[in-house]
This record gives sequence, structure tokens and C-alpha cells, in this order.
Amino acid sequence: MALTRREKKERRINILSNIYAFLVYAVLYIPVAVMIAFSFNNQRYNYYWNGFTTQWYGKLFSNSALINSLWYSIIIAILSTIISVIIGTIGALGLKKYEFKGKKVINNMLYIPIIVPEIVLAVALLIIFMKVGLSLGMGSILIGHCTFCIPYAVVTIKGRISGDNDTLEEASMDLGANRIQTFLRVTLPTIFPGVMSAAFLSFTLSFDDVVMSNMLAGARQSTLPVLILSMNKSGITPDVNALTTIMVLVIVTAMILNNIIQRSLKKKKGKI
Amino acid sequence: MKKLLALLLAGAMTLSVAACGGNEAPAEDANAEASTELNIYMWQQYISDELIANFEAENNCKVNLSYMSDNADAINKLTAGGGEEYDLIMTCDAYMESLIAGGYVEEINLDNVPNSANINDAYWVSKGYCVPYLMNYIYVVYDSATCPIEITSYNDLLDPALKGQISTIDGARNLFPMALVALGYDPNSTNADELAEAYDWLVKFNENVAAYGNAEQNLTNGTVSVAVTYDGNASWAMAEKDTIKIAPFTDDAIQLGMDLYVIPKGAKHVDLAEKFLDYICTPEVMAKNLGEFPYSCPNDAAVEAASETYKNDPARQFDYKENVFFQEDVGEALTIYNDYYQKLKVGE
Amino acid sequence: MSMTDQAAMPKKKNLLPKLAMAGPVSLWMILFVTIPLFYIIVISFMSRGVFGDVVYKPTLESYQTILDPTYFQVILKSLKAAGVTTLLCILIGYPFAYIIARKPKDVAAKMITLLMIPFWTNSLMRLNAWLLLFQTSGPVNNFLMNTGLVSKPISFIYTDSLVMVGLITNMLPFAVLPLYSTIEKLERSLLEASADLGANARTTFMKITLPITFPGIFSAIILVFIPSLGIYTVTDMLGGGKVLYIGNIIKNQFGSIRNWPLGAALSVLLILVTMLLIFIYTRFAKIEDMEVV
Amino acid sequence: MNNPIITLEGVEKRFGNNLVVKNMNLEIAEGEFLTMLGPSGCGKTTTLRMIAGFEEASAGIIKVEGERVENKEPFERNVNTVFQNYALFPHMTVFNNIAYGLTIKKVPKAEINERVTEMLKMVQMEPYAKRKPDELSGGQKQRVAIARALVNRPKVLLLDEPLGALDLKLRKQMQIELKRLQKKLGITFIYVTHDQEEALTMSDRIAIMHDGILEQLGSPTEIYEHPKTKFVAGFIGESNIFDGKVTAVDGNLLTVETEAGSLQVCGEGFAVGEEMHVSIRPEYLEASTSPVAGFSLDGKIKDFIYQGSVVKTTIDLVNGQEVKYSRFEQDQTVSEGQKVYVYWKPEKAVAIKKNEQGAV
Repeated sequence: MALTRREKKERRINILSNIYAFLVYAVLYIPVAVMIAFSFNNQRYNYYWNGFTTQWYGKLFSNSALINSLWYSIIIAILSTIISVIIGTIGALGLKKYEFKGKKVINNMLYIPIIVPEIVLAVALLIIFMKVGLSLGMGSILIGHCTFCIPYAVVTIKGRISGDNDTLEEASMDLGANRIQTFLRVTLPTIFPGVMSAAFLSFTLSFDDVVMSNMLAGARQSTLPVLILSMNKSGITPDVNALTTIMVLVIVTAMILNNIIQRSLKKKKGKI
Repeated sequence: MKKLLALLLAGAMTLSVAACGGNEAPAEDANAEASTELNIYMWQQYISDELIANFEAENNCKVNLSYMSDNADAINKLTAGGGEEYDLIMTCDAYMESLIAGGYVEEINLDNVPNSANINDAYWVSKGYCVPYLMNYIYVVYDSATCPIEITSYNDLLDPALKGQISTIDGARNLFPMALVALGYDPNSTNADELAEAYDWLVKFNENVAAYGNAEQNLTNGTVSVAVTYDGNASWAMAEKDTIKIAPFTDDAIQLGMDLYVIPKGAKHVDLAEKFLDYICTPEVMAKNLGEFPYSCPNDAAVEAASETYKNDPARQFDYKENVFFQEDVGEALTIYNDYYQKLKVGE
Repeated sequence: MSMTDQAAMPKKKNLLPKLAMAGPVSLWMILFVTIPLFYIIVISFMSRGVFGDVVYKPTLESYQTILDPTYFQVILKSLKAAGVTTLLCILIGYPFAYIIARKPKDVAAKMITLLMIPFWTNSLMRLNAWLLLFQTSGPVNNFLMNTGLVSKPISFIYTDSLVMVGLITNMLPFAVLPLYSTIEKLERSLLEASADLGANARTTFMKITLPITFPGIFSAIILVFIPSLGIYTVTDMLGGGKVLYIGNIIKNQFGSIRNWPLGAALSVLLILVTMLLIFIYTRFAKIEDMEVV
Repeated sequence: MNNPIITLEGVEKRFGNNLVVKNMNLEIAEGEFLTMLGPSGCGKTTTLRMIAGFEEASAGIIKVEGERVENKEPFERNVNTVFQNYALFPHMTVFNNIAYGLTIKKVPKAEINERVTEMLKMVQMEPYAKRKPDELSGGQKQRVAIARALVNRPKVLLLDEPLGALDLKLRKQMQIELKRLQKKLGITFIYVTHDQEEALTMSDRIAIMHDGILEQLGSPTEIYEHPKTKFVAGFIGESNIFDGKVTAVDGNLLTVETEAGSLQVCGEGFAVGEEMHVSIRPEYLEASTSPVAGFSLDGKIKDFIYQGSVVKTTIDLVNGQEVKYSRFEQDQTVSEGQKVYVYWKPEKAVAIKKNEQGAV
């Protein structure tokens, strides 16, 4: 079938844009590929490629410092996600629903952690913790992480609260549910997608955070990113590559599973 | 106002701290019975995992290792009541005097550390307050295959032929002594003019530096041809690449750093800390550790018990071993060091 | 019951849920954002003690230090690096976001996910990978040597350019996401209307697409520029301790160098630069419009 | 009224400086179908929301079954609401939506099942019990919303423009269904709408609101036939309204001088010289090509508008005012541009006091 000039042009643009997108993805995925490749490097440090081995995957589990820091990071990420999402959800609803003095100020304040470089906030928190004599540790890291997670949670959830929410809450109270019942049975389920993406965002931000953790960690136990940063001077050992490779695998598997579940759910829904 | 602020913060703190459970506070009743937890603050990649695991198994305890990135970190911990968090902190000889004077470290009962007798007294400063662990020469090594010039002194490092060819250790108190020695001054000088000159020397040196840190990697993979580094790192690099040699210095003294453990004031698990110190002083244990971390060691019995590979390590075969200096406490002059160091790092 | 009683009672009734809902977030922001930031301003005007402690004696010393040409240069260098990163992120990100936005919804969703996956892996390890890739006996140099393209390995690492590569690859999604969400909202009918009215592709882009997606561009600028200004991990990982930006300098003041007032003063400076940027931003768009996710 | 189920006494609502409901007094009888009618912004929805408890009255007393409720939360009031946009919980099935109120009250499972099923049957939604709201049509959603409210057996059902989002045909059908349901259950309905036809069709009584004021309360016939204010006359149905001054009173026959000429109307309580309004429905307006006995206004036929069931004729009066009259068929005796004499039977016109407001 002969193509018109216009169709030819569109096809050409299409091919060019696909090539462009592929190149951008390539640049983003090259580091990941290199990182994975070097987890199989047969060398004490990754000086250069020195042959294939899987020994690091075995040795990984005897590196207690590495494993401990991973757990520490996971626990901190989970806790700061929970705290941020709870405060963020309640706050987003409160800020959306109620009018009060100083609401504008609070709304603007929420943008500070988003727009001020993280190092500044970290430094500010460090100074104030020192001033009041709080010893650094999990508590201080949690506060730090929550301080930048909460605004993101509030903004994300606020975006998901539609105008309908007020009416739904009224309908619930009208049907005899008090405020708490209404919150649990109606408000929360309707904004749940927003809450989930806030949780997801908070977890990601917290789990990969270096700046805040590095500043506020008691040196007793460091998070994984801080450990990796401190290894940088002496050299990052291939077992860290092995660990991150496993993490990539877990993430990708989770994503694929999620995709499959969502699709089957959709199919099921379609059948009814 | 401050009190109110503290109160509010404390309130919020309890919230978040309560959420993370018992992870935060170590057992308070530690002194009554045998401790089951030991918290150590030290350099990274500096002790064998196996050694730690064996110690844990033998004493039925948990060892928590955390790492510093600068000598200053350890001093910060010690002066800020490190005993709250740690039972053993690694520091270096230079700071011992003022740490003891400031009452930041516990006296160690060496009767409980019988194996410490293996340590050569020549390397033991402030005996009774610390136990030496490893030591290291900070010297110059080069790749004979690629290095364009012969290096016999610090001043040779300023040769323009070495532009972008040097990987060096970092830190004010490691860099400045080099410059001071090169200029013929006291490596622990507190004289502002001398330090100013040393700064100028380092600015020139900086032009030849490719990277601060990562000496071992950079030397091995050919990024640089010269490195200022520790003997242990040199040992690893030499094992990878046999063209790496120690620079034959003629006159300039090199730094010998001593890393030692102290027990911070108010440490909670002193019993276990002493057991640990005794354990690492055991010749066989340390000998094994040296196999993994081939640094110089003040424990003569351990060196004796170490493998032939360790004993014949080319990284320690050089003839100016006696021409060394130690880092000393420079007191208030530290500010001058830091300011110049800062300027050095900022200036291009 | 009198009228005044009635007026008073409902107010009381409403206070509790209001306090319970807006209270925690407000308290958190005041305690951990406002007060610390104010305190940092105070500290910046104090003196430094010998051992790095803060001495509460007012002085302008820290600000005088910042005016020293060397510091000024670092600040300019940081601004330049952040600026170039932002510019490149937008130049690369805009067409990329546009391509995604023009795909069918489900394909676009997959492409966005594909964009995000690398960012759920550790960012420092990705930075380290650039080092492994480009180091002297790394894959790239080996390839160049083996194919005879170069006779001597090229020194890619520990350079400003590699730091820039690290910055751009780490920041790109923060530019693509807001751009995508504004471009995606752009109605195709508007473009068709423009074409219908006789505008060619370029005119349509300049007169319709670009102005409408302006908020997205500004969000992208904020989300890329500010983090790149303060970041020190990229320079730490890829700069070999030689390439330093203002973030590194601030970090060092609180770490090895221990000059808190100077660190605080530099932080204040960074806040001022940020505020200036936000001020300019709000001239163009409401801050609430910022697309974050 | 003996036992009003809802009483409003001097109820007011203020938003900032804006008084949106003014001194509202209203009693609603048990089993009554009361419609609050008025243009948007008249305060009818606000009044309903005050009864439901979503808004707090700024002043006044609200009683449900004789008990004051102004300070009670919505969930403490035995009234239920059907919302304008249905407000169905999107994350629950139709069944769970309807069961919601009962679940909250911890009614036993078996009873919930029984009552919900009964409701589903009543609103003919049984086959859809397992669907989610976004899988329903507008009419179906409406039924679910009604069922969800009624399952709680409220004393009063508040309906806020429940049919507003439906198309005309469905709306008509639902109007009839709702009315039947109300009669069958005997529940008091308070119904808010801006659609006068809907109000006239369904209500026992209509409360007409305008600018926060209750203009007139009465049966549909009263409201239609005897509007008490100029607003009501103009708002309900179509009216030709004249402003004028009483020049003569003869028993209940008033002679009124207007800009269009002198005319007559029946009304009581008016004095000579009083300013007032006269309203006459198009269907009662007469036009003749030849002069008539009594009074008449001079006019000229402007045009005819065919509206299906009726034909409306527009007449220009001498002062430029337009009046309309409607017949089932086009009046063949007249043609466009023709001069006519406009008149009516005085008892068919309504005399309205000037500035009459809040008649209750």
C-alpha cells in the first residue's frame, strides 16, 4: 500500500522519536547494567574487570555491617513512611477541609522542605538537635526523613482529595457514622490511592536518602546509603554491588507481580 | 524559650523514638552481669569479619561496628560523651595526651588484657589508657611502568610531569606534614607563617592530584601513576600489579600513624571491651587479621606468627623505616590547619 | 438558652477536629522546619570556638569569609553547574516527556515506570557505576584502546564533565515528570485548532505548546536546580574529592573542618538564592501549581 | 399545626457578612411532602443542610420531633439525606452502600440482609447489588441513594435536587416514583428543587424562597392561583405583571392605573392611592379586535410562538410592555401587526401588595 507524503512524514517522526526515547533510556539504564555486571567481578575491589565469579553473593551474607545497614535502612524507611503518611493524610484533610488562622502560613511552610536544598534542612536540624541535647540516632534520622517526607505526602494526598469528598463525608455522617467511623470507612478508602502513592514516595525518598541521614545519623549504625558513601574513599566492594543487584531484582519482580495482579483484577472486573 | 523548645522537641522525639522500640537504648543493667553487646567505632575495612564473628561466638555477644570517615569524627565522639554510645573508639596517637588530660578516656586495667604484653613498648604511647591496634606508614608508591620521573622526595611530587597523576590520602593533618617536611619545617608546626608556606606548597601539589582517596584503585587500574597512601593499601595494590614500587626517599621523613583503641569515659560494656582488646592482642588472632589487612603491626608476637606472605610483603620492604615522624597535638593551631585545608579544597 | 450561648457552642464543637487534623502537621513544620531555619540564621552570626564549637558572640566573620574570592568562586561554580544541569535536563527531558505524553495512556504509564525503575536502585551505586565504566582500565577505555581509536587511555573520571553526567542522569526524572504531566494535559484539539488556523508546526509549538506547558517547565527548573545546588554526593562519588560544590563545603563545615557558623552562613546564602528563584517563579505561576509528583 | 415533625424558628445563616437565610420560620407536618423552591442562591439548600446538620444555624431554633437539634451532629439526628450528586461511596458495592447506615448502627447481619434486600426490591435494583457505583447509570444511582437513606427508616427524608442530573424523561418518571414511595411509606419528605414544575407535581406544600427569605408557603394551587408576592407571581408559571396605583375601590373590585392604561382586578385590603401589582396568567388573558365592555388595554399583535401543546401570542402594549396570552390553537381571528384590545375577568387576575415579603 502506498503511503501518502504525510503518512511517510509521520512515520519518520515516529521512528526518530522512538530512537530518541531509546537513547535516553539507555543512558539511564547503563549505570544499572554496569552495577550489576560488576557484582560478578572476581576482585577484592572493583579496580577493573577481572573475570566472572558469584562469590560475592555468598560473602554478602557474612558482611554483617552491610546487612545490618540494609535492615536499618528498611526499618527507618518503613517507620518514616508510616509516620509521614499518618501525619500527611490527616494534615492534608485538615488543610483542605478547614479554614483557620495561619492556614496560609502552614501551607507555605510545607513547601520549604521541598524547595530548600536538603543539606540546609539537615544542617538546621543537626544544630537544633545539638542545642536541645538530643543524641543522634534512629530518632533523629526519623525526624529528618519525616520532615522532608511529610510535605510530599501532604501535597500528594491533597491532590487526590476531590470536591466530592466533603459530600461523601456528609453522607456518611448523615447515615449515622461519627467522625472517626466516617474517616475510617469513607474518607480513608476514597483517598487511598493518594495515600498509597504518598507512602510509596516517602519510602523511596527515605530509603535512598544520603544527605539527611549522613548529617543526623548517630555513628553507631549507619543506613545503607551512608555506608556506601563512607566506603567511597576506601573503595566499594563488589558485595555491595551484589546487594544492590538483589534489590533491583526484588523491585523489578515486585513491579511485574503488581502488574500481573492489576491486570487479572481488571479482567475479573470486566467479566461481571 | 529554650526550655519550652526542648520540651516540645522532646515530646515529638518520644513519639518517634517510641515508634522504633528498644533498638535505641542499650541495656542499662550492663554492668551488673556479663555484657552481651559491644559497640565499636573505627575505620572501615580495617578488621576481619571473621575475627569479629569468632569473638561473638566465643563470648556469646553482639558486636556493633560503625565507621568513621575522618579522625576528627572520633574526637567529636569522644569529647561529646562517647561512652553513651560506644565501648571502644579508635583514635590515633596524636590525640592521646589531650584526651587523657580532658578526662575523655577510661584507664584500662591491663591485668585484664594479658595479651597486651605482646605489644612492642616502643610503639606504645600513653600506656594504660589505650591499646595499639595497627600502624601504618604514609609513604609514596609509584607504578614503575608508567611513572615518568624518579621520586626521591616530597618536592618531586610537584614536578609538572605528574599533572593529574597522583592519588593521595586526604585530611589536613595528613597533607600539611608532607608540605612542612618538604619545606624543612617541623611536621607538627604551629607557626602560622610556616603553615602559610605549606599551603602554597600544597596548592602546587593539588595541581598534580587526580583524586583524594581511592589510591589503591586508581593505582591498580592505571588512573594514576603515583600515590601517597598507607602501607596496607600499597600492599594490596602491589599484589594486583607487580610494577608498583615504593619511592626510594632519601632524606624526607614519612609519617607513621598509630591506630589504637580507647575506652571512652562512661562506657557501658567495659568488661567485654577488655575481653575484645585481649582477644585482638592474641598473636594467632592478630596474625590471621594481618593476612586480611596487611598493615604494619606493633604486636611483635603476632608478626612472628603471621604468614610468610605477610612477612615478605614488598609493601614493608624499604630502608627508611626509621626516618619517621608522628602526628602530635597542635592545639589551637588546628584552626589554622583547617582554614588552609578548606581554602586548598575550595581554590581551583 | 440565649443567642450568644448558641453562637459560642458550635465554635467549640468545631475546634477539636480542626486541631486534631491540622495540628500535627503544623506543629511538625514549626518545630522541625521553621525553628531550625531561624536558628541557623542566628548561628551564622556567631563566632567559632577553637575546637569547632559555637561561641555565642555576635560577629560578621562568617559572612566576611564568604565574600573571600575563593568561596565566591565555589558558589559561582555551583550555580553554574546547577544551571547547566537544569538546562540540559530540560532540553533532554522536554522532547522525551513529549514523546511519552503522545503515546497511548497505557504505553505512557509503562514508559514512566521504566523511567523510574533505575531510581529505586541505590543512587550512589549508580554513580559508582559511572566511575567503573569510565575509569582508566574500565570498559569504555578498553573498548577505545582495543579498537585503536585512542592510543592512550582517556582520563574521564574525577572531572567536572563526569560530575555533570552524574548530576544529569540523577536529576532527569525530576524534569521529565512535571513536564510529562503538563504536556499530557495539553489538549490535542488545541494543536489541531492552531494547525487549522494556519500555523505551522513550529509556530504551534512556540505559540501554543510552550506557553501552556510553562508551569511544567518551571516546576522542572525548581525540582532540578535546587537539589543540584545543594547536592554533595555526586561530587563526592565522582569528583575524587577535588571537584567541590557549595554542598560539599557546607557538609565539611559540619564534619571534618568544624566551622559551624561558616556552614550556617553558607546555608543562609543557599536559602537566599533559593528564595530569589522562588520569587521569580511565583511571578510566573502560583506556587501551589507546582507539579511535584 | 398540632405536632410538627420539623420546626424552624427564626433560623438564620450567615457566611461572613453574607446573610443567606433570613429569619426563617417553618413548620412541617408528619407525612408531608414539602418542597423548597427557588432560584439558585436563594438559601433553600442551606436551609436543608441546617436541618441535616451539615451547617450550623447562626441563629434560631431547629426542632425535630419537638426536640432541639441545633447543637447536634448530623449523625445524631434522625433525618437522612439524598444528595444532589448521589454521594454514593465509590469503594463500596450497591449492597454495602445501602447497608452502610445499618452497619454503623450495628444492626445484626441477618436483619441488615433482609432490610437491604427489601430496599433493593423496592427501588428495583436487585440485580445490581454487587455493582460499584461507577458501573451504574444516573437513574440507578439515584435509586440507590434513595434506598440508602430510606433503609434507616428516618422520620424525615431530605432530598437536595435529587433529580437535577437526570434527563427530562427519566426525571418525570422518577418524580412519579418518588411521590408514590412517599405516599406508601408515609415519611416526611423535604424536597429542594429549582424546577417549579417538579414542585407543583409532587408537593403537598411548597415553600418559595428568594434571597434567603421565605416568600410564600402554600399548596401548589394556592401558590399558582394566588401568588402573594410579585416574585412568586413571576417565578411560578408565566405571568403578565403590571405595576400601578389603586384609583378606585368598589367592594373587592379595584381599578388600577398603570402605564399601559387603566385596568381592573379583584382584591381585598387595598386602599385608594396604594401602589400595588397586578398579575394575570397568559391563559386568562383575552384579546379582542373590537372594543369590549368594562376595561381594556390597547395593544398590537407582535408575533405567535408555536409551543406544541399551546400557541403563545405576544402583544405590545402602548407603553412598550409585552404581554402574552396562550391558547391551545392559534387564534385565527387576529394576525401580526393587528390592533387588539386586551382584557380579562377581574376575578382571574391577582392583586399583590407592594413589598409583600415573607408571608408566613
